[in-house]
Amino acid sequence: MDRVPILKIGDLLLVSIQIDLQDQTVMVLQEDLADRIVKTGARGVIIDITAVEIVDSFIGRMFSTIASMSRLLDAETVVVGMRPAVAITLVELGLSLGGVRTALDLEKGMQLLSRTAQSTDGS
Amino acid sequence: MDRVPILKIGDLLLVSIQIDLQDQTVMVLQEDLADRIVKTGARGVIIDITAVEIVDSFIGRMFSTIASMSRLLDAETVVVGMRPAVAITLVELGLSLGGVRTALDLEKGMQLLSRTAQSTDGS
Amino acid sequence: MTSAPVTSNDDVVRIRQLVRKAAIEARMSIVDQTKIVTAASELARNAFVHGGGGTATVELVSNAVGRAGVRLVFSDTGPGIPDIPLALTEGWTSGSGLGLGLSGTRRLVDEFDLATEVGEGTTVTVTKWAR
Amino acid sequence: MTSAPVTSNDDVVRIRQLVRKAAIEARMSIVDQTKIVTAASELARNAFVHGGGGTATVELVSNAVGRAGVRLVFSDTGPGIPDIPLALTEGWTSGSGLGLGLSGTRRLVDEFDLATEVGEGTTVTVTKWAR
Ligand SMILES: Nc1ncnc2c1ncn2[C@@H]1O[C@H](COP(=O)(O)OP(=O)(O)O)[C@@H](O)[C@H]1O
Ligand SMILES: Nc1ncnc2c1ncn2[C@@H]1O[C@H](COP(=O)(O)OP(=O)(O)O)[C@@H](O)[C@H]1O
Repeated sequence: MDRVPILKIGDLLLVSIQIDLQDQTVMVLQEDLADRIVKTGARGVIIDITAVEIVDSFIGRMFSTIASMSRLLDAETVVVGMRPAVAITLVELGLSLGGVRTALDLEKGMQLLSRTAQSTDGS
Repeated sequence: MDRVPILKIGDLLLVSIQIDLQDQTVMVLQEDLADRIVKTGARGVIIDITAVEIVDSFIGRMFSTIASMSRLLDAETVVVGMRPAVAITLVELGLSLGGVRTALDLEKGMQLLSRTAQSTDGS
Repeated sequence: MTSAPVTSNDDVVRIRQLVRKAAIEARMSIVDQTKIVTAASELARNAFVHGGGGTATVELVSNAVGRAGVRLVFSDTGPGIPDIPLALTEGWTSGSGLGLGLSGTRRLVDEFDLATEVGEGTTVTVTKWAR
Repeated sequence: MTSAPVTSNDDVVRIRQLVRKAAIEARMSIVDQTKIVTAASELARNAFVHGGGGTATVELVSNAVGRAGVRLVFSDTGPGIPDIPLALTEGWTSGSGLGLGLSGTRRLVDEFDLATEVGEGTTVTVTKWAR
């Protein structure tokens, strides 16, 4: 089984999914990420799915789970780079990913998280 | 098959439906729109149905699909210009268009979207 | 009385236009025109998608007291509907629709009749009266 | 026609790749490719998780008017599905899934057929046509 690497950039964690995800990989990624948020005190998680060709209900649920879990650990999650065909397919599948924030690309995702961090810091 | 044009105005996309929509046109419009949101980084989509004389369940579902899909791509959708007779008919048909924002006309729709953009910008 | 084939998505659009014309001739209000045209759109799509294609007839009618109306008949020789109450249930679909076509149409018209035989086909007849 | 086992999570990934290849050969649009691969992923997982493993076949087909398409068959000899309408209900799961696999897949394809017998197994056949 492949493992998805988690990169630390400042106080953000970046997960860039470059492989065809199997269910076990998804489960392990969620656990790894929870560990890393706690260990690093990261304030944000960016999941980059630019390279992801399909999101089925199992993978889609991962985004919601990661978003909820990181919120509990005081970090915000944003999913970036969703392909247009993936977005349409998710909607037809019936998965709306409520509670998951999205941005068009990595840059916009980082902006979103830094704004959120500022406003919750009250600074 | 006719194709519905998509206009870019600032960071908004405007879809003005001027033809009697057939099902294929609807499917293609959804896909075109997803592509354009990603290509342009648009933050909002306005669907102008001032000229639309009937909305049946297939067309009504398009509004919901576009709204959900654009949310996944980080854009807000608003449907403007619904005729009173269309609104009444939709309700009797059993279609409530939950999750679809509406405004009376183009101007009000643009105001609605610019307010939303500001508040998510935190500015 | 006008008849038209329902064998493509294009035909669905054409039938909406025929029904609009009839509804105007029957002097229906804008709301009633919208309702009968919307009903026609649902039933035409059903005849095409579920019934594998068929024909539509659009007829101007008048009742005993001279009230004008529009009667629509959609006939196909498709698979028929095995469970009518189920098909009329709001939200139920055997395919990928919203399951609002039959239940919704019924609310949009004044008279609604569904005749179907498994393996033979389906005929839906609806009438709406001008007020 | 290609057949492949569905007896592990890895197989699910492999089947997605097989289906992608077939969808490209059928000259489907990117959106349609994405839809059929997503459907395959859901059905393969079901055959593995609920059906205890089975086989998948991926076939290029063409219809009467020469339109190309992809047909997928997922067969398992698992417990079968006692209540089909329930299993097809959006959001219903007997396990810990989201209950979107069957209902969602149905919307993603053009033809959907579910044959199942309690104690015998389940076969799901879906077809999607290139436009
Ligand atoms: N003309 C028809 N021939 C066969 N089956 C039909 C026909 N019209 C409707 N049905 C059946 O009734 C169901 C409900 O129809 P409807 O309420 O129009 O919803 P939808 O078309 O969205 O499925 C359909 O899914 C189909 O199984
Ligand atoms: N191949 C199968 N064998 C037995 N039961 C199945 C099979 N596929 C689906 N089911 C049943 O149908 C239910 C709904 O399936 P689905 O919509 O894919 O959702 P999920 O897999 O998330 O539960 C499953 O929970 C299971 O009970």
